[in-house]
Amino acid sequence: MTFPWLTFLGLLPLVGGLLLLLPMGKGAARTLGLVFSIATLAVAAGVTVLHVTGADLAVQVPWIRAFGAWWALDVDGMGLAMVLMTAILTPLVLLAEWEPPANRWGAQAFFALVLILEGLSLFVFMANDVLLFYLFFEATLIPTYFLIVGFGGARRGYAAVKFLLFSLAGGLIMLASVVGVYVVGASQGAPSYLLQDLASVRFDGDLGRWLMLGFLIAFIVKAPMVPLHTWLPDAAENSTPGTATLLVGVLDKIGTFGMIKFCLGLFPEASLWITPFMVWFAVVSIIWGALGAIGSRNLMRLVSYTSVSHFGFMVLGIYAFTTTSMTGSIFYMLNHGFSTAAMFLVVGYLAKRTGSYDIEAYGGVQKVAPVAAGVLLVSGLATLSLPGLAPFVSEFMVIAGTWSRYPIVTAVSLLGVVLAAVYILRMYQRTMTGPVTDHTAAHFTGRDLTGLEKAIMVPIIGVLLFLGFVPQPAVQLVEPTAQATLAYVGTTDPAPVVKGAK
Amino acid sequence: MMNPENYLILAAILFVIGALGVMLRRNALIAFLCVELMLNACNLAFVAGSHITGTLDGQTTAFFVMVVAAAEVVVGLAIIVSIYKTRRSTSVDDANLLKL
Amino acid sequence: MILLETIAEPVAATGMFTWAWTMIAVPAVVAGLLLVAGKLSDAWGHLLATAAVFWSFAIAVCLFAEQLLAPATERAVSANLYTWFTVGQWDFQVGLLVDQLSILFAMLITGVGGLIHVYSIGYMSHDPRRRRFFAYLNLFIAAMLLLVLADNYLVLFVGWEGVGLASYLLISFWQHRPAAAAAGTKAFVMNRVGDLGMLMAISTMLAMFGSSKFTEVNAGAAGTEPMWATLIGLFLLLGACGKSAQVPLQAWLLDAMEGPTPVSALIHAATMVTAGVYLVVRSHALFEAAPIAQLAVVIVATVTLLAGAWIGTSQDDIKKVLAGSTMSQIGYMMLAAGIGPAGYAFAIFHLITHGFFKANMFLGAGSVMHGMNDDVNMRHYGGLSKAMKVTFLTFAMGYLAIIGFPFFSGYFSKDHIIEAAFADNTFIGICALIGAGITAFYMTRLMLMTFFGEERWLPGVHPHESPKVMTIPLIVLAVFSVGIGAVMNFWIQTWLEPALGIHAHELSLVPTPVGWMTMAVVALGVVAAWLVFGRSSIPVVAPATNNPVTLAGRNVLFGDQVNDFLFVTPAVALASAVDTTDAKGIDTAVDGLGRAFLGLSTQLRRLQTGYARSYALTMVVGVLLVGAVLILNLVG
Amino acid sequence: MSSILLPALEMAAPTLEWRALAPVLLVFAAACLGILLDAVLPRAYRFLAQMTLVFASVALSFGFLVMNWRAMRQGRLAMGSIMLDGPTYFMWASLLVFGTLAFMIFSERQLNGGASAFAASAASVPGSLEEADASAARREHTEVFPLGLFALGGMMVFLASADLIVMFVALEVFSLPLYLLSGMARRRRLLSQEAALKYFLLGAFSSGFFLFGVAMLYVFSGSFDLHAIHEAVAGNAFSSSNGLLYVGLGFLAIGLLFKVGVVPFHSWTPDVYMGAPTPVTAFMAICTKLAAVGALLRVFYVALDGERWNWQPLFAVLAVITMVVGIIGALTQTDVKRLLAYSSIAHAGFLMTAVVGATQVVPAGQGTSASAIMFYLAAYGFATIGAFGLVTLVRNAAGEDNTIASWAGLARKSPWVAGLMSLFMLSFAGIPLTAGFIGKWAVFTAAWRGGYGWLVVVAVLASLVAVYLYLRLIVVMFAGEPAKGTYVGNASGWTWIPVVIGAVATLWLGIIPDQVMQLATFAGGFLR
Repeated sequence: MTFPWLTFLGLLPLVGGLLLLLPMGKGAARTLGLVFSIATLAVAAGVTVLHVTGADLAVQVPWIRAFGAWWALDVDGMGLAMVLMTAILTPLVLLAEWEPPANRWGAQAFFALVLILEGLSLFVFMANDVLLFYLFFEATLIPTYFLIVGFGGARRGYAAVKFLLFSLAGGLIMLASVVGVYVVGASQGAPSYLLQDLASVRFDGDLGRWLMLGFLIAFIVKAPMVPLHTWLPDAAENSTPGTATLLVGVLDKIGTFGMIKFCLGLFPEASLWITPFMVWFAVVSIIWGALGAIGSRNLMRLVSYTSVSHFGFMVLGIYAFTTTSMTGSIFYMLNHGFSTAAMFLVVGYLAKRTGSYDIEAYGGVQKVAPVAAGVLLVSGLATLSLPGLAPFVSEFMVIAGTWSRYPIVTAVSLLGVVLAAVYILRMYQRTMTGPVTDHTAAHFTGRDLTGLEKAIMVPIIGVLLFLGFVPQPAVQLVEPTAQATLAYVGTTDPAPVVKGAK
Repeated sequence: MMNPENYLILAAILFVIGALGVMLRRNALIAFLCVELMLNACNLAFVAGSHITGTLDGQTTAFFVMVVAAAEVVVGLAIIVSIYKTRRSTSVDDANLLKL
Repeated sequence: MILLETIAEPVAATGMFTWAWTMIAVPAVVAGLLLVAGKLSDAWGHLLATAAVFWSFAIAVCLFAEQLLAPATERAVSANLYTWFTVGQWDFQVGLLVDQLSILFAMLITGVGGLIHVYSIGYMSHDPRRRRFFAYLNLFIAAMLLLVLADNYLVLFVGWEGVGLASYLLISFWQHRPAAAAAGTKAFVMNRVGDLGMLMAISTMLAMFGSSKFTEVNAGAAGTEPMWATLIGLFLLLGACGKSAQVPLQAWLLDAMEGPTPVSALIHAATMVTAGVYLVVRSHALFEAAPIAQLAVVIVATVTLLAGAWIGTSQDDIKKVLAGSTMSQIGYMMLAAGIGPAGYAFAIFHLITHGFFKANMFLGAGSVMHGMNDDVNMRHYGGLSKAMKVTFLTFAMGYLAIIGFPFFSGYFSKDHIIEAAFADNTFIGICALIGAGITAFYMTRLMLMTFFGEERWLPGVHPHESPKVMTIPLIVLAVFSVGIGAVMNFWIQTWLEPALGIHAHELSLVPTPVGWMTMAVVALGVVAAWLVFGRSSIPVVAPATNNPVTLAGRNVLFGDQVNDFLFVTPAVALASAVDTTDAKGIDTAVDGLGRAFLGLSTQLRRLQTGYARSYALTMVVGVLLVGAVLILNLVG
Repeated sequence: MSSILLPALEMAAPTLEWRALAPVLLVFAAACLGILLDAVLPRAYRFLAQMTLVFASVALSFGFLVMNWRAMRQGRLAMGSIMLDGPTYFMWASLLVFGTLAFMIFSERQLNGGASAFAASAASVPGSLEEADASAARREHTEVFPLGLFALGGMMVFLASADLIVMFVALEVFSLPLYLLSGMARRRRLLSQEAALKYFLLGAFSSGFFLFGVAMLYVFSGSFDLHAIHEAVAGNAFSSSNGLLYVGLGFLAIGLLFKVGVVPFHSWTPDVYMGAPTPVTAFMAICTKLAAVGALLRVFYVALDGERWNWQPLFAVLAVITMVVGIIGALTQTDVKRLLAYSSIAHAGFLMTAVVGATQVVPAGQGTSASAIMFYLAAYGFATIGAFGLVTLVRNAAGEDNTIASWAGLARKSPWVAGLMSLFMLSFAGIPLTAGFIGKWAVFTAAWRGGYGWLVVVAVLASLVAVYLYLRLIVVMFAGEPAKGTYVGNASGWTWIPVVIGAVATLWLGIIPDQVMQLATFAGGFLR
């Protein structure tokens, strides 16, 4: 038996997190946490190498035999992309939150919770068994809840409960579908939650559609799509930037990840049936999120609304059913993790200085803290998908891919591209430019980004730039997932219309 | 001989009377006696059943039930008496501190 | 359509052409270096940046020389750099196409750009953030070169957005001024609207042809369904409108004058704003397959050329007059590009001459401002010809060029366009002609208000000539303003023919009837301006007026108001509606659901009365319920 | 018929399978011995002696159980009155484990400054001199241990009975000690006595229904034997005496559902849980429920299986009502024990979904309704024992403080208590990585496989509301400002061991549930 790399990868941060629950000094706890997160990153890198060299990493051990559940882990391109993203972001978040807010729980608790969250998320992205996925999918809520309650802003209690209830509303509906999947599978001679076993099960007709909807609703809440998104702005507003990064950058990806892996992967027929609805639904999210961002008076809310808009693009790409758009969506999931991280973290840097997330509290920062302003601008440009930064490539792939099937829908969705420029640049204009306000002068003079803060942003912006100019490795990594999914669903890409071209 | 099923009907009537008594009477002792009435209605049914089905089990069972009822009396009275000592009342309605 | 076959396939890059990518990379790397190095590079950053542009210029000139030496069919060279990404059936390469068209642009961008870098060394010498300014300028140069050298639309779009970014950064370079910051944002957002067109165009191309490569798109264009060809054309036009400040996306350009003057000269006059023209010309095959789209281009161009001129007549801000003029001149170029094969070469020709003379005048305006303590109001100028001789003389060269004084560069390029317009459609021709007259009017007004008449200087202003580092670029540009037209006049059509599939017109130095007419109209404009502004003194404060024409011109044809009414106000209203719906609608519904449960719970608790007898009653109710369900089930 | 009659007529000397019955017999024997010990031993030694006796007997009983189980001893015992089959083994084992854990909490004396949670003298009038004297003399009721053992033994017989009369007797055997135990709280004795009265009156009332149901089924089938009733139901599908059958079925169900705590037979639960001494509440909450569900399954799966089309809809309706009432009723509670009482009602509802599903015939090795329910009960039991154990710890100057307000900000006073309580709440809420989730998922699967998909959907929506209810306590503990005047008591191992075992088991069954699930699954169905 070969070494179970994937199990090891997920357990490593979990063990680290549990170790951190033991009493120890603050300094030791932080160092230990960082060491574990970096070790996880190293293992993730190793797993990537193994995957790329074609090693079979799949783990498959019976888990709950009576109900056909398996401890089954495997990574495909999409899963690996998410795993890498999680593994890279976690140490950065830990560094960014080296000094959690005062009057809250200590750094040790934060590090422990983040590591636990990382481990659970990694398992979510690697699970190859519906129940196992569900288990970790729901389990991630708990550390997140405590991260909000323990370290968040003024209304953290409310925001945390709202987050949990919205997520669980989706999650529990999904539980009904999870149960249904097993029952239908059992009735067709496959009493198993293993994805490859379920591939032979037909979920037809109305039942299949209802089961698919159960999954989909959970993912819609998770990926926040309008109108089930209202938990996100509140949760982000009342989180620390690090928590918000993990929440939006990593956890919300489970929504789109799940749509591809489970909605499409289990219920191709039902997914095609829901497509017209989902496509417009995505467009509504794109525009709604963008408008919400324009209307936001709080930086954290603004960033979270931009994510609502971006998730709309991802969903649009998924339900356009073309290789390009779906690859774009998966790639977008990866890029969005970094661009959102950049936004949240830099907003956190600003708030650390002024103690406020209100846009009104800023003005003219650029003059006294040019590096902070520059980093915010670059992050913002990534968020508005400027070419040269990674999100552009993925957004373009979504747009171009979707266009080949639904030109009108795409055209409407492009409004979101314009509004993106509005919300980012207006925010930048109001906070960073103009005459230096007294408030800014008092808080920012001589307090531009520190070396550590800059160092944290370097890899994030570096990844965004690298994938903007050299996206090919990442695209090649995730494209097989899109191809396999589409092949399973049974759709083919539209061919070029003009004969003889190409 | 009367139709044995009439005994069953009588048992049912006694049972209902007992149940109504539990609901209507405030005195804990009377309510408890009504429970005993319900148990004895059952006994009647057992004995009638024994006759109807031609088995003896029902009749032996009646003895079991009586023993059980006696045991119940012991426990019940102990509880009622201790409450009476505390409150100087055996009204079940007085015992309503636990609610909502 | 047969013309298409004359377009030669580009040959693979060899020799010098393999260095083409350094034209883009060197300024890009320098820009990054200056931004990252921060204060360390304050001392030498501007020099390095200037050197980087001259490196690109040198390469461009070398490539041009190689092309000149090569046979006509082998002049277009493509250099594939690397695979950007491949997905599905689509393959996106980063590749450069150095052909007759793009090399002209490359030289214009790097040449004018280089001069403006030199000029900026002086102009920005007192600005503490000069290094940053040069970094942005280099970023612009790199992006602009990528735009014109790309061999496919997607990479072109990267450059397209890159110049947009650079433009944004430079317009709002003086960020502490709210107006500058707002202007930058506005420019970027309006450009984004144009970008929609680009994205839709590229997406449609991919759906139609499976590629966004110029060669493949051109090859497939003829076979495209008319509807889709028209749509692609219109989408591209939308993109071009955004970047080139054509109606209806013109409103940002005047505000963009908030940027430092060298920026206005380089980006908002000579190069970036002409990218729309480049785009239309580059997409000639598509437009030829879509007459409706061509017509749309012509209409937009005509409207813009008149609108820009109109704005130019009533602004008092010297840079805004020039900006209106830029709009108008780009309108001419677009007009030429929209006319079809007959106009492509003239569009590019005018683009190049305009690039020189407009840069010349903008820098001249900058020089004036430099001497006038950065005052831009022409009503505070007057009689500057004596105080700034070099500036005046060089500016005059530009002036003569733009109004089309015979044998100055504008004379050739603009007259060709007007002639072509007449050949296409008389009405359009007349419009173009009127535009030329107005151009003469407002440029004369500018000259009179700035350099002639009495001195209306504000107290404490002591006009002086700018340092050499600023005047030398002016002189060089002035030389080009004068001469470039004559040099290129007979050559440009032949040169571009292989790239654009055009037929060369016979040209002569003797004016045609339309040419005579143009000269007459221009003379009329000059005289009219002199009559209005040259004879009487000019009030220091703009006189109040009810003249709707003047009012509209002063208010930039109410473009901002229209945009506010049509887009900004609804968007703001929608944004707050979204906010309200989220907070008051969705959340209230969710909270209400929660409250309903709590209310239900309070009611339910009342059933738990604490009376044992009522519990017994509950049980009896349960008995009845059990009975009822059993009976219903048996009956049902 | 006559073949059934014969053994009774011959009056043969009863034969007992000592070895197979040893687990039950040991518990009863220890209970009897305990009564004797109380009578003969000096006061000072009683507590220690009783504890030794209890834990020794339970351990021995468990040992026999495991031995028998391994040897796969199965079948009818004690003249056919007790059925030893897979479910019996599993539930006996569960009962012994949870009983032991509850008895450990019974044994806690450090919290009260050297006294147990039980009244010094239950017979004395609250507030009287007599009571004060008893307290001062450190007297205590060591009878609680034998009473507990009697209840435990009764429960074991109850769920294993193959005969309705044995079942009735067992019902009383475990109920009567519980009535007494409920009234023996050291603090707030008025409440405790009231709880005992209510519990006794309503319990007796429900016993009447149970017995009447037994009588009707007897008249219908002529036998008390579950197998014989099954035969009669099967052979008598459309006869005129169906009325007797349905009345019997209904009344029997009422008697059993009362003990399970299903709405509308639940009214006693909140009051009794609140008034009874907390260790007793813990014992009742788990063991009563376990025994009652076991008996319910046995009666309905074994005897009345043929009538499933009639009782499935009935139970489905009751399950829905139970979940809704239990959860909504809990939402606005202000007392932790009362909250847990309503929670136990809600859990009865979730359990009922699997009872309704009645999935029994599946390919070997796949989960059935019975295995799902047994697992659920185990999961619920560990969380319950842990939660009640922690409830005893939060105190003010007067003793245990059960108001939710007093739990506010507990995370800052004692992160461990708050953390563990959260774990148990999460398990109740059915959040993954806790046993509660696996249990919930298993019962839902059983329900759906039985054709009750809609019930699963309702249950899932109900669990969403339930989450809020458990979350409330977590929010109070973690986000609230610390309450004044309450502190976390310094408990001995007698409280901490059950709590820690509960926590470890909750996580263990939530993450690696396979062994226990396999045990439940291979316990197989009920034997007839």
